[in-house]
Amino acid sequence: MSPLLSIAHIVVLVIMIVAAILAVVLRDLLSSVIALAAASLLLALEYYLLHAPDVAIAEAGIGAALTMAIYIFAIRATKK
Amino acid sequence: MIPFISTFVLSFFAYLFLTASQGEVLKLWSHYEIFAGIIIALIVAIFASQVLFQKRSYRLLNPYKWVLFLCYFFGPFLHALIKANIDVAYRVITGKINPGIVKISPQLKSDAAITMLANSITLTPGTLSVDIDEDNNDLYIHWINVTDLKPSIEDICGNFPEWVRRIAE
Amino acid sequence: MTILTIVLFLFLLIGIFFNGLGSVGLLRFPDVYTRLHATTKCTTFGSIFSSLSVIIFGFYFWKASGDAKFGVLALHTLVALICLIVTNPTGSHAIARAAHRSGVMPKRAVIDELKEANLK
Amino acid sequence: MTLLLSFFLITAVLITVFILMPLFRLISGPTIPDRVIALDTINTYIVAAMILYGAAFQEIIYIDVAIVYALLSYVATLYIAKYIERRAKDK
Amino acid sequence: MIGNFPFVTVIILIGLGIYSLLFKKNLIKIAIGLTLIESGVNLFLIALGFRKEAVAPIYTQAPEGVKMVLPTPQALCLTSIVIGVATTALVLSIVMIIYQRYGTINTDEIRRLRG
Amino acid sequence: MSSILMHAPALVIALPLLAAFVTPILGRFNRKTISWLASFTLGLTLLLTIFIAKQVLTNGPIVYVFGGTEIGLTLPFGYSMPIRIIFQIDAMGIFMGLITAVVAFLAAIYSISYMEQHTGLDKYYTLLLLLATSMFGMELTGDIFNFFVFFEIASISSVALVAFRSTISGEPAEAGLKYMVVSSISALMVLFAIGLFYGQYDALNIATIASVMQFTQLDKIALILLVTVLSMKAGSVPMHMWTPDAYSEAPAAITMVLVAASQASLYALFRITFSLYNVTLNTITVGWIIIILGVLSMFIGVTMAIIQSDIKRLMAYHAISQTGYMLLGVGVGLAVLTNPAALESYGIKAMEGGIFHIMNHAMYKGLLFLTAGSLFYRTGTRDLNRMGGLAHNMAYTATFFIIGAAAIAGIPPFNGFASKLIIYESVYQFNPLLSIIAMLVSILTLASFVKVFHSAFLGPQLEHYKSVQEVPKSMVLAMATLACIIVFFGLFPELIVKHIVHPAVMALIDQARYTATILGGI
Amino acid sequence: MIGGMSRIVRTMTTLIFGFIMVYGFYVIAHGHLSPGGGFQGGAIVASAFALLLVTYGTSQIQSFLSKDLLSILESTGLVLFITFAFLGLGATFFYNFVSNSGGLFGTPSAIGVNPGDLNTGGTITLMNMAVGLEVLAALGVIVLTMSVASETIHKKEKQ
Amino acid sequence: MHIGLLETGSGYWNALIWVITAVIIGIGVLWLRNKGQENYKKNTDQTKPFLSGNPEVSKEDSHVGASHIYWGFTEALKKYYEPLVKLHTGNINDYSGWIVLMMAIIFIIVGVS
Amino acid sequence: MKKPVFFIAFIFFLAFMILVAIGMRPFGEPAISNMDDYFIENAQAETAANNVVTTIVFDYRGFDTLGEGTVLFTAVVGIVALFREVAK
Repeated sequence: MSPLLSIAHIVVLVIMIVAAILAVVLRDLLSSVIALAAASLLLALEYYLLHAPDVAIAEAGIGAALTMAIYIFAIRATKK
Repeated sequence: MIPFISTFVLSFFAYLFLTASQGEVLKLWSHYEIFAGIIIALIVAIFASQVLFQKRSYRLLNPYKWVLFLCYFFGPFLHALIKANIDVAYRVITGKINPGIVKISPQLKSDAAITMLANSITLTPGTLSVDIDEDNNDLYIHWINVTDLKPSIEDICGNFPEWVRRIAE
Repeated sequence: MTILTIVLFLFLLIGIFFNGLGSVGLLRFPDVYTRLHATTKCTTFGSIFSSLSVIIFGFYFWKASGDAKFGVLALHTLVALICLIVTNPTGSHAIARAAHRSGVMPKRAVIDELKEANLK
Repeated sequence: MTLLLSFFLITAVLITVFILMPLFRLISGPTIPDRVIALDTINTYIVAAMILYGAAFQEIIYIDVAIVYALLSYVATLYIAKYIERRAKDK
Repeated sequence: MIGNFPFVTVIILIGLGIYSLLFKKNLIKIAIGLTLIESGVNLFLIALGFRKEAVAPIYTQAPEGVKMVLPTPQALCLTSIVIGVATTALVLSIVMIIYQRYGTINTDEIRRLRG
Repeated sequence: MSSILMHAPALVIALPLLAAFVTPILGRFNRKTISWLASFTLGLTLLLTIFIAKQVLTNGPIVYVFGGTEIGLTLPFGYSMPIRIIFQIDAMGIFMGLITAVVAFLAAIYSISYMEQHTGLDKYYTLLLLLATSMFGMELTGDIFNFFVFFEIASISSVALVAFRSTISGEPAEAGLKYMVVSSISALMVLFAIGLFYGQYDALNIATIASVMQFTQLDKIALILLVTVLSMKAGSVPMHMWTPDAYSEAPAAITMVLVAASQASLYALFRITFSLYNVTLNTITVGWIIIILGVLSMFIGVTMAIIQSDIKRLMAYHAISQTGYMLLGVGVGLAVLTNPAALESYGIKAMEGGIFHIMNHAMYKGLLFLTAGSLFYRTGTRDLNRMGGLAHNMAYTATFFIIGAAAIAGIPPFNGFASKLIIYESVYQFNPLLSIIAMLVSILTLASFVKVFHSAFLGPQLEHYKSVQEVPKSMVLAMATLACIIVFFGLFPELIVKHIVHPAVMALIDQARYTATILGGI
Repeated sequence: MIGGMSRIVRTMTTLIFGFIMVYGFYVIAHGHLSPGGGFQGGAIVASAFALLLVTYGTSQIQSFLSKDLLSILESTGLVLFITFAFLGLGATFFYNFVSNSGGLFGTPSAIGVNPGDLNTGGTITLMNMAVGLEVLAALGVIVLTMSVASETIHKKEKQ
Repeated sequence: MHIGLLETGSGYWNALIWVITAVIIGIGVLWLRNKGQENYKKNTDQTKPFLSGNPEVSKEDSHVGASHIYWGFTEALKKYYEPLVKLHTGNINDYSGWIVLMMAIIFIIVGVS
Repeated sequence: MKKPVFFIAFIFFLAFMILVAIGMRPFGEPAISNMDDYFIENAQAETAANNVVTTIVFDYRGFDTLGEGTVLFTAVVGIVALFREVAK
């Protein structure tokens, strides 16, 4: 694996960790869901870099659009 | 019936565009590909025909307008796009902005036209379509460098409305 | 071959430059709308050029080697690019509208006609 | 050809590194729309990077992932935008 | 250069998810924690299947003469992703029902069943 | 043997699944038929299970390869590992399968009348069928990832069933949420452990992993994760808190199936420790961990049960307490696994007791939950403080309750006594203190059931329960079947122990045979 | 999600909705050749439904999609899937009885790197379609149900 | 007699013999009972319970509610029960916390040994 | 009162999970890959499909896929059952 790709892996993973931390620590639920979506996107990019396009498509379709949608439904229903 | 058939044809072409690789038909597709394309286009047509043509307007089915659209896209639009990016680059580097939200009335009727205009505006220099008045299709535009408090349409988007009217109305 | 290399190199350079610029604008600009300006225009433009280089690459080798897989590369990249061009400005519009309706006003604005307008 | 492929790879890695900048906006973003913009920017970068990686790896089929991304990130953006809009309306 | 960093990421993701489950009082945060654990485990599976200098295990128009990464973890991960979305949807539905009945989603107040 | 019956292991899974998929469509046209369809399918499954049990107990383990060119083929040419999903049915698996089949069938019969008034019946029966299927899958499979999938189906379907009555009040949803969160954690940890195995040995088949197991640091961690989460799903103290919530809020018939579902997790725990790790692990430590979990479960479960006033919650705490007996019995067997003399003299007996107790527990706890459900069906409350004098009106229910209570408390001619006696005597040789605690717990169990019997059935006929009648026939039928099974097991325990339980125990202990079934040779 | 979004978004959705569906079905049909398959394609089509839902709102969506149809489709998909599995019972459950048989989907595939043919893969192709049908319907039902429920609960809360 | 003979590790158990013994004892008890006096007069004070001369409580009042049974037991073990009941908080965070705690404890035990 | 206990337990949990990351074989170099090599070599000949992942999902491990579809089905049935009164 070339050093360039290693850099890409590390950057993607680090960003994903930061996004996941944001998803946990942010107070506003919507912000934390946005951070979760970002983490999911980067997770898919990492799958892509790990040569798993099948899983990347599944994560894109389910993580980006549908999980987002159902989280927003839940937040909307449970808002004070 | 027209919506169904036109959706079918459009989906079929979209499918063919996606699957072009090599085969017997025109050296690009295999027979099975064509067959699958027909079935998939049928399914999509059942679902999407009511969505795509709910206003029952078939103006955009005219191939002449598509050619016109391509001319527009590679002509004035691309030019404006490049200008826009240099403009933004300048503003990012210098930080000179003078923003404001202004209103324009392009007097366009159809949905497709106003959509195209709004997207063009978003991608062209210094402007960003923020909101739309659903009643008379007035656009509210965020202008990064307000030079005139009551701008004319030419100030904002040049001759785009003309092009759009020709293409989509 | 060399011309191709130079053209692709230039295109990629433009792509990198504008993509980076979009992010810088996102960090530097003061409010939501100006940030949207930067990101929508620059990242779309940068992505167009970087993808265009891939498309040119694909078509060139399709022509040169006759291998259909380069053609597929070009076509699919084109599809991805079209999707990007079509969805990006609309998404920006949706965000801008939502931001304005949720009460995020443009900073340092000289005029705000939308505030007075009473839309449904 | 290997030279071109390495160009693609370098560009792709650079674009991947650029994602760090929207990330700062995602962290600091004073309002929610700012965070949404950051998400949108990350999306665009990811699509661009995916196309370039696909070309660099010489794997044509990888581009399909980028198409899915370009299409579906739009859905996510719309959901957030609509939610923000309606939350403002309720108040 | 990269070492076992992907595995460390996996552990951090799982740890964040567990942290969210243990110390966050909002039910939606708990659902987010579950999603994070699930992402971590999926990434773990895929990272296990990775092989250096290899391409995806798909023969269609692949480069010639290259190794392929291990396909089984990808199949497992697909299954796991779909299971994950089903779980998330069910959890969030129950959260909605609970809000309708209890009027709150704070875990300290949702404990009619105790003792 | 006719050819279709050769596929019985697949049909056990496939038939209820097919019925579950068809039910939503059928439910649109005819609401009445679905309950009969479910009962019929589960009855058919019961017959198939009995058939497989006969096969397994006479001819040895059955292997079924999904997708292979022939049923018994396990190894591709030139490779020494199975690549497809394999059902590996040995005596232990089919022992659990029998319990599941009986319980699920009776739950369907009981539900015909019990759930009549509820809305969404088609969903109810679909979920019941899916839950039954997933339990079969967990018990029969020989593939660890396949186990995870069925584990997840079991979690999701049981959560949906626990929360099924949430249209009436909020508590079922609360119980469902708690159950869902803990079972999601456990499922994800199982998946993580699967990843650990896969990463080291590149195999997913339990027998294959067992044959190459080296007990490295990672295997140790996988063992910890699996033991913790599976004992949690089985409901052992101190991770038992979800159990009373979920058991008390689910519909009665479902509670009976949930007991069997948590026993399927218990089975998985035993399968992991015995078939997957066996002597490679530190048997004394892990055995003692399981014993301590068992003793804690027994004691805390029963003491918490005494102070409850909700009848189903009380019984749920008893379920925890009885799970402790099983953990105790099998834990003793695990602790002496490396000591052949001790294993011969009391280890096997202790395991027989523990495993026989699984079956007994499923039967009498099922019966008790069904009687609680009958009380709820007629009185509309689960609060013992408001009940009283119901023996006047519900004579059958009272009789069945006495049988169940006597069985759970270990009153001689019933089945609980037989298994408890084996546990007492064999555990006494291992460590007398544990045996004494077990006896004490048994006494406390009797005490708390005397309380239930007194406050629900005895006493004068209360004013507002004057018009209460006996429950409908299908419910009586289900309860009567269980009562007959209990009495039969109580009178002839040696038949069961010799023909079903002992082979099951030997199948657990003998890891070499388990791996040889798949890999051939020893 | 009762109301819709702005006119621009709605128009763009009408354009892009069909394309997402075509793309989803493309992913389903080419599951055995390119990355994708039943699950991924089904998820993409379900996302298209979600897009329609968000732009047009729950009240208008009823004219395009009905939940009953989707739930019937879901069961049908699974029944088809298990039927293909049952048809392999000549050998074993889940035996791939079509591949290399020379029928419609039974053409043997070329070994090694190749562009691939649509009519290979045996039951894999058929199962892809069945699973795709199931997943798109299932996720569609989830999104529809949750959106309606979310709106109802929200409205009740406001009163 | 092999039917019903269960080997229990260090002894034997036969339910049938137990049942037969129980039946024989029951017959004996019945026989004893039948030998008792039969000259009570129905519906007189002879059949009424005698509570040290106090008036008889009505049937509804004499029923002891479930939460009052074993009152003394729970009262005596209050020190045991109070922390135990307090542990069952019904809070989801605690539920998952216990799992993690048990994992940590088991890890320490297995790791040390 | 319980929070610090859980926090310490959480730290221990993280510590032993970190052992996984350290003790795992190096990233990208699987030591044993018998099963997967079998799939990669024989999938095309046995099932005539180019995508090995799909081959595994639908053929070699097709039964898992049935289970997965069932999970989704279960979740849908569960959600519809939960909202059966709300959504009317």
